Amino acid sequence: MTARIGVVTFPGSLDDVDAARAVRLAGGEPVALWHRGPVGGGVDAVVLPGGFSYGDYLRCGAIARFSPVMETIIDRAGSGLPVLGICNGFQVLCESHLLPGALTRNDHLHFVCRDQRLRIENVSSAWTGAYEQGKEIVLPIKNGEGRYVADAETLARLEGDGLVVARYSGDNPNGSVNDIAGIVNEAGNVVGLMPHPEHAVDPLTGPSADGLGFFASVLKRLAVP
Amino acid sequence: MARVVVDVMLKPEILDAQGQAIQRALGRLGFDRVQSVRQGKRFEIELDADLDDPGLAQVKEMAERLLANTVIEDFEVRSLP
Amino acid sequence: MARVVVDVMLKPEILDAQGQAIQRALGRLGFDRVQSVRQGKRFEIELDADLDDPGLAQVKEMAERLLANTVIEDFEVRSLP
Amino acid sequence: MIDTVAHAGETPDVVQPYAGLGLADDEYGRIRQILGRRPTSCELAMYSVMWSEHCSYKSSKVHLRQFATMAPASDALLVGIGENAGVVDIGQGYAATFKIESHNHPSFVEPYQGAATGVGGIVRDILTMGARPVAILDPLRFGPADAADTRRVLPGVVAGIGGYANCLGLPTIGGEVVFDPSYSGNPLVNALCVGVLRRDAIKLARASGPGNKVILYGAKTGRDGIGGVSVLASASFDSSAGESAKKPSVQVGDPFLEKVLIECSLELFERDLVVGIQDLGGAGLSCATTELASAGSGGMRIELDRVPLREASMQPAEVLTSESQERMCAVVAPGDVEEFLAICEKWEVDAAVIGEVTEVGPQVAARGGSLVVTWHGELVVDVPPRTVAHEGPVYERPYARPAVQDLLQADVPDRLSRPSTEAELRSTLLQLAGSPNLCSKEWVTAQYDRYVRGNTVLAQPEDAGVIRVDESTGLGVALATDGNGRYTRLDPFAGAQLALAEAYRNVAASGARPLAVTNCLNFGSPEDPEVMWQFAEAVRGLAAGCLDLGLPVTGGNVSFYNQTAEAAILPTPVVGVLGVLDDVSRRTPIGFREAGHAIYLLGETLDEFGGSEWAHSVHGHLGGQPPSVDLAAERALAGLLIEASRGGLLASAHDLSDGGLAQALVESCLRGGIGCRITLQADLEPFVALFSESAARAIVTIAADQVQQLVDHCVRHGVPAARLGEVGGAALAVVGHFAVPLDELRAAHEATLPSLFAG
Ligand SMILES: Nc1ncnc2c1ncn2[C@@H]1O[C@H](COP(=O)(O)OP(=O)(O)O)[C@@H](O)[C@H]1O
Ligand SMILES: [Mg+2]
Repeated sequence: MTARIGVVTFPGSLDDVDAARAVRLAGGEPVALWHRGPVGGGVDAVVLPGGFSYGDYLRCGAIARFSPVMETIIDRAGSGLPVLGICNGFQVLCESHLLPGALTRNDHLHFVCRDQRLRIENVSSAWTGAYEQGKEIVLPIKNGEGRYVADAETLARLEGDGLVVARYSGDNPNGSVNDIAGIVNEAGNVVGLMPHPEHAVDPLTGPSADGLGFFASVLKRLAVP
Repeated sequence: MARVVVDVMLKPEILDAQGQAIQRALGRLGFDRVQSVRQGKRFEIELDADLDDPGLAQVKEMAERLLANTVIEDFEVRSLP
Repeated sequence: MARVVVDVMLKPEILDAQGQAIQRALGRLGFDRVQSVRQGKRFEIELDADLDDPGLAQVKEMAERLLANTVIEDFEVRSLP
Repeated sequence: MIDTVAHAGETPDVVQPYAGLGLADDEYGRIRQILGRRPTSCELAMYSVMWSEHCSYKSSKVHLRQFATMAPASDALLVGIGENAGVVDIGQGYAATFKIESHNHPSFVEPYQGAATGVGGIVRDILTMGARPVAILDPLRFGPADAADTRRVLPGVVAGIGGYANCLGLPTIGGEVVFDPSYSGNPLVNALCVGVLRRDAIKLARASGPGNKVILYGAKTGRDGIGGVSVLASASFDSSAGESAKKPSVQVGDPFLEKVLIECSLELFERDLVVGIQDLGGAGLSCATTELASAGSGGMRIELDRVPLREASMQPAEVLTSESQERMCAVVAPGDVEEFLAICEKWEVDAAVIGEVTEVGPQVAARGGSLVVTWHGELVVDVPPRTVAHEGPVYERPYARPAVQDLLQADVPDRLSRPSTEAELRSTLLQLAGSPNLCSKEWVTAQYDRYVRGNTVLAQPEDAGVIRVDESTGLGVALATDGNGRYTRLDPFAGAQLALAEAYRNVAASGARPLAVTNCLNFGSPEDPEVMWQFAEAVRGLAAGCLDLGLPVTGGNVSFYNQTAEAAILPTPVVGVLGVLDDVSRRTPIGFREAGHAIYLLGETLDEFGGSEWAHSVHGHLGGQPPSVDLAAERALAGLLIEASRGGLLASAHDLSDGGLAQALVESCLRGGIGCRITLQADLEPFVALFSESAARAIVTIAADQVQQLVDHCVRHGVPAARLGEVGGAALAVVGHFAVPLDELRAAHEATLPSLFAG
């Protein structure tokens, strides 16, 4: 049976169609989740997609974090539900305190959309198991507030416990501390990622097909009984 | 050394989409006695100058020229103790 | 009706890229006695409540939960006359 | 006190501030004649905004008619000029709608919001046709790149376009950034939006069916963009509005609301709850109500006090003319109102029933229908809507060929000193590659999302942007915009055709079959006969060119008064061409791909430097004739490029335009990350071979074993072809002349804008 991956749509979500397509191309079944509803029982994992939820007013992800759908997601993430937050989704995860730290204004103060090289640094998370350790990939990045920050203690813990899942390689596009592009929680099920794997699923429309691995990873993980 | 604050707010007649979104979010969180929210900017500036009149006038000029977009924003300069 | 202001500023240890850019721009404009600039947010809130202590406590809660991200920001609540 | 219709009837001699609202004496006289009394202040506000140049096209109408009268026969055209945007059939049951619009002056006043709301406005036009908007292009013009005001305007405009389009989830897939002193104080901010729909799902701006409800949904109405009408509010009969004398003419956008509005509207369309629909743009409700009514059954009643307001103190004339953004007006059958409102509630979009469609008898219909508007029960407007929307003044403005035109054309570029040594040629190539007009626009375009929705097949810096429409079949559309103000200054007729030809060529170079045209005509004051001549000539040229190329003009926009004091901008018709690809996987990119591929130059190169980038950026010269126009050659070249792309023959194709062959080679090398070795045609002066801007040319690359096929194609299409050399190496090498390592080239090409605008 194919796994059912929920893709949340908040008002202002933009990359939900892309995330659903990526799930489908990887062999999963995407399930649309509306921000006002709860997450039904039949969903095996959840993607919080990119975009400008609630216009990114106040702070990116700050208002979305309080939508009803997040209550169940926060709850079920605690008992192991795999959750991937991409870009705005990553911001929502930090605002929800499912992941530590915060995403702040890019150091150069501009929105930046470009193809970015990354290194996969943790292959034991629910969303990166299909990659090889140290694998270099190219994904689009597109954000205005993608600079990851955290206090020294949190950073030391992230680095010490190997919780950085991906790091920018080459130019750092936003001033992110330690070149951090993505992190995972201690349990390994909640991943936040600034770059966009869902935009790299077909060389016709993206810079590569390198992003499929994130979706393949969770399907592989879910297939294990 | 002087410390000055410049508060910049959208002019009252200009749409504050952000303030409205925050007001709605506060309502959803149960803060239902909020009548209106407006969001602006606050600049804290440290100056190597005394806050005599010329000093304050300089800050006004900064606000006028750079910190505020006077086409759509008003500003206020205050000195901090 | 009560009017309250919430000021939200980045914690001192967090890089304020906007503040720094503004400081540089002020320097280019010839305002060379500016030592530092920090940019934050200012919220003006109108409440259908008296500003007795419970009222202010409610605003504190709004700031804590929504208006500020206390991982990176500090806030201050003040009532306006 | 409110100026009611009855009051207007009783007080015929009240002095009205029509001149301050931009109405001429005879225009005001006509309004009185139409109404048989003086207009109320609300009516005066409506007529004045609707009869403005911007809304009524009063100076351009007589010329624009040629787009209709000279339209080529086209099977593809589903909706032509006159609706919010034209619609063309792109096959497989799909239609595409696209249009370009200007937001020039607002972007000068407030660059961020001006540009942002420009995007918002054109997107609503596309949405109104029933389509999902799918991409944006942004042709921009600024004053000199190093001018102080350009540093203010450009970053704001770019951030505004990105801020709005990115937040809507629309990829920006092309555009232009051009600098010229004539745009100082008059930047041009044009925006094109393209949308896709099923061909049987087109919506029209029509209020038909008496009894149907009129629903306003989206943002609340505030005092945005009513600068002009404030004259009225402060005039005697609206004295209660005294405190609101200071009103912004700047509109502020809320892209988040527009995104929600798009999704909400698409769901309303999907459920078939909309009889007719109109977006609110310039002239706000005045425009939406009168256009809907006059295109429908002719009658409408509006209770204006039901409009949700941002500021309670707004006066009726302000409500009627407010240009608050992110609003739509729908006509809905009474039985569907409840479901309509429920969907708005789902998307958290405010909606209010503000009136209904009414029955009018044949007599009333003959005088232009009936629109009545009440304000808290008092009648403030009673007009024939057609007279407001469509029977405004039409001017045959005088025009005259400028006295200097002959001198300008006589000042040929032949006298300019040309590079001839190897070192001079090399440094000219580098200088042009790094010049503000030809340098990489990455600093701008990196601020735009190009990936969102996952259907972007080609985007800047490609010749055309290509968007996939159907994932299963690969059907897609291609778009390019072009416009060269210098060419148009030298010869407006030819300049407009060259703009058309270049956009057409760009679309064909991507492999798409050109189908239709939109245009944005940016000019100075129509009251200046010399500007009017430029305009008339450009329209004549564009109409004739479209007829020749078989492309219908489906819509567009005119922006006049782009001038400071006596100095008008370079006449700048910006032309957008839409094309179709049956299978986007066959698209042709501009970048060189593989070492060993043969490079061919298609088309004929003449000694043509009038209005060229070389004359402009090296010598600051503008004179002579623009490159010659040969539309037959353009057609042949396009036919070849399209056929070769379908056959999977081409590895790359890049059209030649500003900067000539040299610049095309630079771009193809850098895009592909691989060099080339070429040999110049022996019968041409090297400078001419490298930098001439002759039209109807392209460079293509092809695998070595397919060269014969290409040559056969060229013969069949009658396109001159010359082998230039091959792809390979890490330098752009012109054999026997010079070589430039790619690193050096890249540095020259990419450093310009960051050094001017970053930080
Ligand atoms: N403002 C802009 N927005 C998006 N794309 C742009 C912009 N300016 C230039 N471009 C892109 O950069 C590339 C080069 O522009 P230009 O030299 O004007 O193209 P061409 O000469 O082929 O018409 C094109 O892909 C164009 O779409
Ligand atoms: Mg081109």
